[in-house]
Amino acid sequence: MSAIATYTRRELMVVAAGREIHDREVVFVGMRLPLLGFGLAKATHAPEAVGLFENGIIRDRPAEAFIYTMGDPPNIAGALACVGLLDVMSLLQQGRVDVGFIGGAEVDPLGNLNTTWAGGEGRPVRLPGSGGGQDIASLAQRTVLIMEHEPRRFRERVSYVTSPGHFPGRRRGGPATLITTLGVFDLRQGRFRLRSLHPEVSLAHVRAATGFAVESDGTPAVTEPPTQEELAYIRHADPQGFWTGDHRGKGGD
Amino acid sequence: MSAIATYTRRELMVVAAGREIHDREVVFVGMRLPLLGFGLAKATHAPEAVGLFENGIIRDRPAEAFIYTMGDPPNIAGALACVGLLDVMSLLQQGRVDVGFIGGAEVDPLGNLNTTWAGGEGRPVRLPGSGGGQDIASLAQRTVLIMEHEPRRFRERVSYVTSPGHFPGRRRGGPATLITTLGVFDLRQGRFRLRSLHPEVSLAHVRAATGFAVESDGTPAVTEPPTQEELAYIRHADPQGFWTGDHRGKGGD
Amino acid sequence: MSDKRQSLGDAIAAHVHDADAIALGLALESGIPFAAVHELIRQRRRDLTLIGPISDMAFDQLIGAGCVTRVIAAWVGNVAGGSGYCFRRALEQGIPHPITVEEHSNFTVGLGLKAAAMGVPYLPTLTGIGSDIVRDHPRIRPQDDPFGGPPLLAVGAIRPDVTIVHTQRADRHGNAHLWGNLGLTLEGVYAARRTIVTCEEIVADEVIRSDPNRTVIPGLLVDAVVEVPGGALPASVQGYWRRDFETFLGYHGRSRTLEGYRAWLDEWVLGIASRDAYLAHLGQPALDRLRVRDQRLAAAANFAP
Amino acid sequence: MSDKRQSLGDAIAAHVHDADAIALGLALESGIPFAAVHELIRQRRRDLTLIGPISDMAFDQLIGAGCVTRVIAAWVGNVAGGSGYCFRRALEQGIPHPITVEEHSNFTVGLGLKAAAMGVPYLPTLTGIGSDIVRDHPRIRPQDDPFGGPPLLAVGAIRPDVTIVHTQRADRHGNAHLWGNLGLTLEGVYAARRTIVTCEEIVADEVIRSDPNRTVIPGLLVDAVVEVPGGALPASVQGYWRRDFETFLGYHGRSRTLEGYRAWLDEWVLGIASRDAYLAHLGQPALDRLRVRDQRLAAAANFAP
Repeated sequence: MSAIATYTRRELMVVAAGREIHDREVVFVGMRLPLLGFGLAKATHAPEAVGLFENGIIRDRPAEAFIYTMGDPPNIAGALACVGLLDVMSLLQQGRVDVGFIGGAEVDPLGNLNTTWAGGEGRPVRLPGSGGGQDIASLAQRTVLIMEHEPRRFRERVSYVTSPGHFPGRRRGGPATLITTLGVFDLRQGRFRLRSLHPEVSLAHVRAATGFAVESDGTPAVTEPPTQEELAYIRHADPQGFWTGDHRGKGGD
Repeated sequence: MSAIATYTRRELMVVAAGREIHDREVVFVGMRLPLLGFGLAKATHAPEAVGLFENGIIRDRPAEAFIYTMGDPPNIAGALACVGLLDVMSLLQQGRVDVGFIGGAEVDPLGNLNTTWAGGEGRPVRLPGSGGGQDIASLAQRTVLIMEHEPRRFRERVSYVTSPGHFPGRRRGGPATLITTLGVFDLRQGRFRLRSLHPEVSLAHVRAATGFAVESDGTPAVTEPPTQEELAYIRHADPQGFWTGDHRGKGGD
Repeated sequence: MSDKRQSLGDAIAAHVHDADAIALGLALESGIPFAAVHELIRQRRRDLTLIGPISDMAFDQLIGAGCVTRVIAAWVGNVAGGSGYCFRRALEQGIPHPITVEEHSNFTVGLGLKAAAMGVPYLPTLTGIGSDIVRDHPRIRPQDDPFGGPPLLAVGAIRPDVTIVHTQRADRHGNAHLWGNLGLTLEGVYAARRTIVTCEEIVADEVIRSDPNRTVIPGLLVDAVVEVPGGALPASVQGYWRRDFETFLGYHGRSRTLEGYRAWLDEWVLGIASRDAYLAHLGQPALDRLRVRDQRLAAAANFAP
Repeated sequence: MSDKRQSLGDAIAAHVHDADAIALGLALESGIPFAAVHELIRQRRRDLTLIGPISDMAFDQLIGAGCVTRVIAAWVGNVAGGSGYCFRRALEQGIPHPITVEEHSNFTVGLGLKAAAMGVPYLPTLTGIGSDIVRDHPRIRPQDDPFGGPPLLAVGAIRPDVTIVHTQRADRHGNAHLWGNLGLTLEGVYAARRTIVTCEEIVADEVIRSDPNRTVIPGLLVDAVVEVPGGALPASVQGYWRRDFETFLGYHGRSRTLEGYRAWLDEWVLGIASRDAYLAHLGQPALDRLRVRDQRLAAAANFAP
């Protein structure tokens, strides 16, 4: 895999996110990488997917220009509909959303995400909170989690469950896939299992970066690298590498 | 009172309805006579009253042209807002509506109205049903009832309570005033009491037309007849006498 | 999104089945999808449940034609005239066959649809306490306030199999602009398993996208979109058609007797192949009187990013 | 309706009191009424409760200025940057003083406002089951389904004393047109005891009446209407202003330290008398870059009767 120099980890994550969207699906789109993944899926294998944004925007095309937030004017211009937050949340609660994307500061093997209080051992750090994360985690038919893969973020038990993962009595959905900076994992039925390692990442590296046991069947697969077409889309959509540069862009924290 | 020949009973009822609206009030407006009463009140003593219609229209002026239903285009053109039915019902449920108007086929001394099944003695007659009547009766700060005054309609107990009157445990509002073809009655606190007789109507006439005892204090007052200004407004708003002619217009049933 | 354009006949055939629960007339007196109602009668749908707030005469016509066994509504009649005579004959005399009515107020039928739209089994309300409507009601039950306040009523979800709406314009994917009366349109569409949109005009995608706040009906909830100019007549459509009061009144008078209703139905529905034929039967002078030719345009709204 | 125009200073002085619960930022990232937020800081309101879904940096600024003791929100930070440092300092170190947070998700804060808007004590939901947010929550409780389904959660009503919104245009009575993001604007306005509308333009009554479907905020719910061009900057206003990303980012960087925050506040709020002065301080090149000059107008909608 000599291709590693030709794309960034984040570009690979965008590609992996896009592949989680099937054609004609209704997608609850987040910002950053999932937003790019949605646009990529639309441009390639899922041309009839529809995107919902929690502020009430419904789109079937990516925004015409680069956006920093889902409320930015280019995301409204040309939208199919601008409805209320409760209208899109109602569609989510009805079960009409096939897949939603969420991220967090901490994750555990059941797919619980913490975006509220982090750093259980040291001085606790207050994070911004749920936003729509709890709702997507509770109500989408399946969720795709996107995470930085670091030991302090991959914990046996998160210190606070902001967005619930798998738990007994869950009525619908739950985390299906976890895409990290190191690999892709299946989380279905509450079983955390390696699906693929990103190119040039070793299983030992993943195990060292994970605060709990990583299950894997035999020799792990390798995450399919981006195609030229996929990369071209991403670089058109994020020309400055704001979201997809290897060093997190100005929007990072 | 020689003025009786110069205006119709329905014109007098419109005037009585309009007088029930105070300035700056939020009014849940019905069709027919209350609609004209609202316009009359706006044009005279209540210029800052605001009208809500159950289909979601909010107006502070009468429709520009004659309307048969509240959904007619002249009631939409120039409206302040067209919102959803549940939005105006929510304002009603919050207690933000000062006064609502309702009618029915039967009424009893507690102000219960029946618009569902009539004619308890003979073959029952199916009426159209509640519409928004139950909601206005339940939720407005006060209601004004408008009725044809006939013995079969004024019953000791209505055969079906579509729009509830006074009952123990009522949390808000209830019928305040009943305007009929013969007089005006107070219904506050569940006491049915004559407020005024229309000109040239006798108390004996009212008693004969009412299926229960009519209470009155001393010599009844006489309903104040329409002024020339009031009549001019009504005849401008209903030039054909569609709602206010003495023989009920084509819209009658 | 895919292209969902169909003819009215095909849309009704594909998406409305016998025994379905159908919501229509959701904008109250305006925008009632009468063309679709008449197509339902011509296609002889049976055993339908009708759902709506006040149905004007659409429900009455369907009941008289024998399509209906159950009504979930707040008011059934003819708004300008009063009683619906087919509704009365069905309930008072079982003609053409008995039907049942689930009584509602405008608010409770709206809350039932809203509960389904929100994906919850019920919504709480204060309306109806003290009314006979809510007594032994199959879908309205007492419910405690978990925060210790006085008791409420819970209105159970009403989930239509199909909602049919008529709007001013839509794109071929079913994203529809609607203005004027909204009533319960949004709730009825979000609540339904399937939605058919009839509209005055199918327009280019870019027309709809130029004003996403006007899109009351997102195409992702729509199964078929049908261009039917005049498809709501005799009901009004803001900016397109005035209310055809004479037709409402004519129906009211003629439907007073069973024979009169049947003759009316033969003349205006069974003997009419399509909405175009209906408009032709109405005649040019009536169309000239009813069609809106004035322009009173909404103030400009700039969506430039 | 009466004339409700006021200056921003007078509107805040008259309608927002110490210890009030204030909802703002309801359209999420756009239309945040920053001019009103800065006026609240200048008028030294204290002991406020802030209500909103995601507040972008408006809540952070108010918390840092010592105006706030309680937050009812789903997310507090800086959307482009991440953490809100004043929020963190208040919760982690009690600077400038401790505050409490009633945790929500976007959906539950919306349902709380919607319950108040509807005039009911709570609304039922499925969201949050299994989350720590709803554990021992003061406003979210388990609730049975009276129709026998699985248990739900009940979200109690959230009733703001004041809701502040920024829209494109309004008439002098407060009837306001809003387009683009809606978020929870409608719910926040219907729920509130009082509402202040700031807007880009106060327009003639007939402009608003030309399009009643664009009137998201009916004037009967409004107590004051204030013309404040650019009153949402650095947030965007569709058709008027782009997002001023540099200001969000500058605040994010400078507020990382307490000293930096104080200097920022002095420069941009306390040392600034009015929104006009804010725009002047921003400078003409920035204004030229941010102001929308293109036109992309909504397709015509005819309201002629």
